[in-house]
Amino acid sequence: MGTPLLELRGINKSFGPVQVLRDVAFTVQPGEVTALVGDNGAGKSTLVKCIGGIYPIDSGDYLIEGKQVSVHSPRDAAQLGVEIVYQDLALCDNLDIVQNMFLGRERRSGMILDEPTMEQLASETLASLSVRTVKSVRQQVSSLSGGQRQTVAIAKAVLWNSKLVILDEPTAALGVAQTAQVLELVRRLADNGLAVVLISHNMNDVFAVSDRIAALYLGRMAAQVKTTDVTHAQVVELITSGRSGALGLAEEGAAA
Amino acid sequence: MGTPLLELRGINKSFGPVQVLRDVAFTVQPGEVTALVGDNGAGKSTLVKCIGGIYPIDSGDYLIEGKQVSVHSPRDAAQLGVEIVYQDLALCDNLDIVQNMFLGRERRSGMILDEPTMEQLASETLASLSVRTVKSVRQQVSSLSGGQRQTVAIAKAVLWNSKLVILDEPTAALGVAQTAQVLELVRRLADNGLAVVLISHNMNDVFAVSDRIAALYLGRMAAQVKTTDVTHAQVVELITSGRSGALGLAEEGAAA
Amino acid sequence: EDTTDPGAAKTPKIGVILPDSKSSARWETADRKYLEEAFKAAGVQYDIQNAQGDKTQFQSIADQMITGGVTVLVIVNLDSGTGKAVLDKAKAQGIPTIDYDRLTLGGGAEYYVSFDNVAVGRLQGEGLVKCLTEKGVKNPNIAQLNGSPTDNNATLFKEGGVSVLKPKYDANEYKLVDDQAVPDWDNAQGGVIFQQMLTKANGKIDGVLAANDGLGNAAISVLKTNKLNGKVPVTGQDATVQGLQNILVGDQCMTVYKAVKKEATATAELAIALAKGEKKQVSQTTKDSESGKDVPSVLLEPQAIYFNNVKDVVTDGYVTKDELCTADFAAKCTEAGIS
Amino acid sequence: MSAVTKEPATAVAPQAARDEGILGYLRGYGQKVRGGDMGALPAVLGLLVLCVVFGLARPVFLTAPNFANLLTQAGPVVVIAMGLVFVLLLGEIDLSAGYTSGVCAAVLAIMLTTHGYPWYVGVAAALATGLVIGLLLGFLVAKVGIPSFVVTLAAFLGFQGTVLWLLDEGTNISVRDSVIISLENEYLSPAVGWGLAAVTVLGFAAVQLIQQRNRRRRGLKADLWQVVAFRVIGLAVLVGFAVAILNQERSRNPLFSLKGVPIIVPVVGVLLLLWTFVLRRTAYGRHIYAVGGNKEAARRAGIAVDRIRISAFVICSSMAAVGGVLLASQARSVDPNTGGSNVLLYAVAAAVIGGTSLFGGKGRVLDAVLGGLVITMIINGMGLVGWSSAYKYIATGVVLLLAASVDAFSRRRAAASS
Amino acid sequence: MSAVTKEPATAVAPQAARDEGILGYLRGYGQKVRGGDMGALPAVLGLLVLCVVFGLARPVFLTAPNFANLLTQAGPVVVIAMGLVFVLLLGEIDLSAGYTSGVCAAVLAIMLTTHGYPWYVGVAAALATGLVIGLLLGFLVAKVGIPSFVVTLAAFLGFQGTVLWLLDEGTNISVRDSVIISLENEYLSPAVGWGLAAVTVLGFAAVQLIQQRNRRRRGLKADLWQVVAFRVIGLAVLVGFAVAILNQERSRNPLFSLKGVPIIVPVVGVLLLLWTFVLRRTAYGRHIYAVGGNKEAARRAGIAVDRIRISAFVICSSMAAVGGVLLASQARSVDPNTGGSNVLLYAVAAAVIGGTSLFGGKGRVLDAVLGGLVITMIINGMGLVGWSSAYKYIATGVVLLLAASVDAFSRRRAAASS
Ligand SMILES: Nc1ncnc2c1ncn2[C@@H]1O[C@H](COP(=O)(O)OP(=O)(O)OP(=O)(O)O)[C@@H](O)[C@H]1O
Ligand SMILES: Nc1ncnc2c1ncn2[C@@H]1O[C@H](COP(=O)(O)OP(=O)(O)OP(=O)(O)O)[C@@H](O)[C@H]1O
Ligand SMILES: [Mg+2]
Ligand SMILES: [Mg+2]
Repeated sequence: MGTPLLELRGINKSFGPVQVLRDVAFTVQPGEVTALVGDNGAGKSTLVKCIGGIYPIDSGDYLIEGKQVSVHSPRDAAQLGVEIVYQDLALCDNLDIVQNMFLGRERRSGMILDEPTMEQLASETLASLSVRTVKSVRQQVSSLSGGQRQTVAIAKAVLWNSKLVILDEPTAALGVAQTAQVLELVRRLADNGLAVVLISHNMNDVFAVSDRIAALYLGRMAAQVKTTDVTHAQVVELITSGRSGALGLAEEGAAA
Repeated sequence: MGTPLLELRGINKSFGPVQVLRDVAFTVQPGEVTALVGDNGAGKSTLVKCIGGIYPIDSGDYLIEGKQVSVHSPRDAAQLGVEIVYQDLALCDNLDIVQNMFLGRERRSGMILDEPTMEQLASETLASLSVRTVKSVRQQVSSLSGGQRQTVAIAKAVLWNSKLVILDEPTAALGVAQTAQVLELVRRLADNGLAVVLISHNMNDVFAVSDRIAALYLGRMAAQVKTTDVTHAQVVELITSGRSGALGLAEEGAAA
Repeated sequence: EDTTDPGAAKTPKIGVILPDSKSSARWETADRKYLEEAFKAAGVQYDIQNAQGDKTQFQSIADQMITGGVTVLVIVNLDSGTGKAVLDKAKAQGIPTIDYDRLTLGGGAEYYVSFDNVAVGRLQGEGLVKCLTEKGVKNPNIAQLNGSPTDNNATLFKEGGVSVLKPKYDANEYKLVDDQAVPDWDNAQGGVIFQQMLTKANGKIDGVLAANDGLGNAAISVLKTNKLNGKVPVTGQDATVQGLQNILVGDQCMTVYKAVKKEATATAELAIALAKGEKKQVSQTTKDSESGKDVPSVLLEPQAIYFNNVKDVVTDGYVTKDELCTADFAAKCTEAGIS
Repeated sequence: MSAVTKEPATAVAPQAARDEGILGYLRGYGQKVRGGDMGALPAVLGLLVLCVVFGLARPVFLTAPNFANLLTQAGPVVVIAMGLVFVLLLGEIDLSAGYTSGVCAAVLAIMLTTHGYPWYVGVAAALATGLVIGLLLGFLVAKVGIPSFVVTLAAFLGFQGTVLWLLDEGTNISVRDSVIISLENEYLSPAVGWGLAAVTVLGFAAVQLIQQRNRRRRGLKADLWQVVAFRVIGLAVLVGFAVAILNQERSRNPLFSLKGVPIIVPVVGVLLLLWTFVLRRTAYGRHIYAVGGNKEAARRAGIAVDRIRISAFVICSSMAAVGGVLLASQARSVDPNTGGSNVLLYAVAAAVIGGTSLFGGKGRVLDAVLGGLVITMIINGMGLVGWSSAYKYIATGVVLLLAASVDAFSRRRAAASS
Repeated sequence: MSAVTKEPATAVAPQAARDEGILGYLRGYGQKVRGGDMGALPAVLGLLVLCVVFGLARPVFLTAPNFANLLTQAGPVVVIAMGLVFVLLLGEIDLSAGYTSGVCAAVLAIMLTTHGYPWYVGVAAALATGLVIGLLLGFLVAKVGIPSFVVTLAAFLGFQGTVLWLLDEGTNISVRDSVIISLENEYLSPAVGWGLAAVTVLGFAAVQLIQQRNRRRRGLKADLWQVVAFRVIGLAVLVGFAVAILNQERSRNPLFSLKGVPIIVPVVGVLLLLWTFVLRRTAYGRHIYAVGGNKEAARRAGIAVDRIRISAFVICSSMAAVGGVLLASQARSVDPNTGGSNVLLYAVAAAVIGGTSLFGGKGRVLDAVLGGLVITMIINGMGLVGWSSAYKYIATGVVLLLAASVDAFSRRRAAASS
């Protein structure tokens, strides 16, 4: 499929004495939804934070569109066109919905913030995500429900022209209708040519929207396969034991 | 089925100008799992926080085992045998897993904390919840993954002899195996005679373990029915529009 | 409210601003008392305030006194700048002023009433020399424990003291081993500083020029721990009960007594006269180094107090016998002839 | 712009204007206040209570001359507090702000008096000193990572020494430059005062109208015209009343007239406008709040957190420099105690009483002004009561506590209903 | 106990002892330090650096007499800082702790000198005063809801006045009671010093052994015996070395002997043990950390948050009272400056340099001791360098900054790897 948009090779990451990622390889193609799955504590969020520049990588290669890059901060990642919704949603509780959604990319006219434009755009985006219970986009995010917060974070990430959108368990707190909207949105982003990474524990969702599945097991990449090549049960096996038949880590690798 | 363990009548709750709960009635029977469902922002978590004494109720009756009680703080709720896992998991990031799990109910021998006992119990409980990636129960919870945090919160709540256990979206961040364990645990708690309230957006889970379903719609209780009396589709309709055929809010009520 | 009406400001009312309550106990315990007594006796209205060492407060108090219709303003400035600002404001409003205890350079007050601060320092220096001579110490090592580095008076005290000791240092009769200022006149810090002086000099300090009784007591406290108290003369100032007691038991060499009552009474007399629109003649003048003018002055002489004239302070009523001669000191009091 | 917003909005914007009419607006405001969102109300209430108490105790407190005193006395504290708001908004503290103003005042005095430069050179030097100090503090906090409490405590000691050193171990330097002196000691002519009042009110009205028009154009909910009119008229009454009082004759010397708005008032007014504009209408201000609310979230949003932190210290120290100039003007001299004693505590207290949180993310520049007035009023009022030092200290503490508890009660109410 | 724990554990406990042997342990420690979890290391490093610097500048700094000075000088700051740790652990501050110690010292002096009561009555009165003050502050913070910064700032002013009032507007009261004086001015006889050292080391060894045995019994991972032995021997060497130095003759007066461990050392030692025990081994201590880490989580866990907050202020003020007794003992006199000036700042700095966070949830009582020694060492060393005040202030600031940056660098490392 040509050069991948994002390619990671041999990524290692430790926290003090604890090695969380070992020699992880990961590729993401533009126009595709790549599902990243793995058990709790497998290292998915850590991998995403390494991609986003939140954590420095101990060693390994980070390539965007085939070019080696070094990402030291979220600013670097954003400049490379990487947009991420983190699992531990980072919202400023003291700001309102509009202010959070445009944080770091405020619309301006001259020096002055263009509040009306931002307010209007925020309303429209939220409405398109099936959020109906938010009373006002001028509400502080501290007063939002779990699902509403998650929606704000998602809306924030998709408002921008980016090349790669990574969503870490975006639908965890969402209702039925909202989940459907987000999955549809994910598909639409990929169809528009963006690369999308979706982390989820919900196999139905994964199989519904993804083109490829990457499975992490205890900090190692067990396998990265086409969704159409595997079954539900195989993926669950990969997640829980790191291998499934021919797929997955070698015996001794899994034991390490 | 005799006196309900928990009965709420006519509960109202506003935040400043925003009325979040309107005239809500809710009953929970011992030995049953009651699923509380509703759209994002419907007021589920707010209702749970009112039960737990986090928020004061504006008006309404709160009965435990048929007796009117007044709950002003989480201490009051705990003394009545109500144990809650909140959606916005409240863990002390500066404490380790054991310390968090026993917070407020430390084991002591004499005046001195009985650390070995607590450490042992914590390890056993976590193991029974299929958590395999936690390196040490002496790890600070700030270093845990999303799912690991959630498991700690659940383990904390079920460690105690309580009469009513309320779990607000407990499986949102959990992996496949862990979710199965928690659902099994929920069922087992109910079978042991406890009353359990489970909040979830996942209809499969709801139908798998619950005896009754209560649906909130825009802060009103749309319906509380036996799980066996309704279908998947009906519940989704209740959630999204507040009514489904004969069930649910009257037309004008839904419009209010 | 009529006080704000320019025409009605006829009833004499005297405003006094004291500087603080921490550099010395005298302001609140002595000056306020004596001034009040004098004003009451003369039947004039008065308003005595303390700026608590805060310049902003000093100025707000002045503003308010001017606003509140005082007819004479008496100030003890915190520094010449603020003092001058206040005197200028008062003058613009036609209010005569008196510099009390501290001269405001360039301020142009009507009178200046004070003890000579350099003379205070000189008495301390002379006292130290006297005590060292009496003890027969040859080539003594001297430590100087000065007052707050931000207090101009401390500079004057030091100037006076050094004027006596400098020739001895130069002649190698005495040796200056340490010289440090104590921030905020803080006795606790003074104690630590002296402890370090003593350590640094390896215990070889034979005389301490301490700027006031509080600092003197701090030094004595350290000497006591090293069982050197009584052997090393220490100076002081203010004739506090504590200082006098230290003198009685022989731990302190001397203190400087400023008869605050005289100063207060003299000031009150001048102020009352000014309030009545009279201008009294005084004999002395002080040269204002900034404006070059001679300010009419009443300059009082401070008195050095040693063991044998402690009784003068009691006789003066500055401290009472009850305060001074508690059980521990009764015998010494008798010895010193205090009855 | 993005894949999503290109789609036509499928639902109406969530916020529907439900409360119609002026009554609905008032009801909404009442609910907001009862819900604890009181804005400037506690500080204003505090001011009123203090006026009544001190006014009863000492009628002279409520006279025109004392009102003018109050405003000039508040100047330095308010200005230093304004700068502190920026640092507090980040959840940091600057313990050295007081002595920073002292250092800058000393620089000013040395330039003016010792070297005889014109006032603008002196002020420029003072501001430059403040800027460098801010850069240094910010660098140590943001880049080296030492907690701001420790950095600024060290600076507190260091600058105390620096002032002493600049002033040659304790001399004091007179400031005689008429421009500098005028800042805290001169008054606008009555006509200029009225002109300024008019400009203020008209400017405010214009800004309000433009904002509301912009919102209406976009189809966003705008305020009722009655409400806008009420705000404008309210401001007009307040400003007009103040100017009228200040334009009364205050001199007790028949040969000499003393009236008008103190020059410090427009100076503080301009600073208030400037910083309020920066905090509320620019991206930079937004980022300050974001960093204070959740540093990690701000970082993830691509905000250069370190730069924001450094800049806040620079603003704080520069405002302290301005405060230092005012202190020099007020005292007409600079000495080693300038900026010391309680200057810092009063400034922090001003910001906090106004409603700025010490934990970051919440606060306005206006808080510093209102809180500074509260603090100054306490000091001013205490100066009128002829108590001894001991009682005055105690009473000041108690009054401060009472003023703060107005705020605390409002916030408790807020906490109870959320 | 519950439905879950009744089930037999289906998996092994997660923490498997993977690093075997003494080498593994050392490797683990190295990784921990490199990972930024340095414990007391920064403060200890800071102490060593200061020793070297001052020792080179003034050799007398490293002599036995100065070591004894250092310990007695550190007493009050360390004790007040210990109390502050409790308040800081909650993320609160007590600006009034310094003057609280002043008020309590004044009460002590009045009881002893003015009224002639025996020392224990005086101490009891001082402690009772501290307790009441703590209750008052805690009540205002926890129940009324005024931010602790404002409450204790008001108290700072109020208590300043109270000291003045108690001391009749500024007189000094001498303290002559020999028991009180002995606290900061007398020494244990050499034999008693050695006895105490032995008890300390043996006690420590016993506690360590019992703990490890308890863990082994439960099948939990325990430390290697080599490590335990190393700790015990390390302590023994340290304590023995200190006692040996302090038992040297220090007198400059040939007629009279001056040697032994200062009495303040065992006093501080007992307080350190007591509060460390409370914080680390009791449920109450656990709750302090919990409230400081996440107040809401603590509340939800059923902890009586208000009571915890009040109690922390009570402990802080009571320790300030003890500090006040020590201040009175040190100066043999109480005056209106007692507890004022920089006492509070030094105490807070001591806690913070030791590693206690100002944002709550992190800190130990030992921090106060180590940090207090750092601060005192700076002041002590500065006292030996005969600079003018200006340079001393500046140098103190710079040294404080350097001491703090040892800590900052270690923490930056921690942040970078997590
Ligand atoms: N700062 C940290 N310090 C130490 N260990 C950490 C830290 N952050 C994460 N870990 C550990 O790294 C492992 C991977 O965590 P991560 O959050 O990446 O898991 P995850 O795959 O996202 O899990 P989940 O599905 O539960 O979100 C976990 O075992 C966690 O305890
Ligand atoms: N403190 C508050 N102030 C104002 N509004 C609030 C506050 N807390 C919650 N709300 C509002 O109340 C409504 C219900 O919130 P709640 O958290 O109970 O929803 P929920 O049913 O739990 O939703 P979710 O499924 O997303 O968790 C939301 O619209 C929310 O914005
Ligand atoms: Mg994760
Ligand atoms: Mg919820």
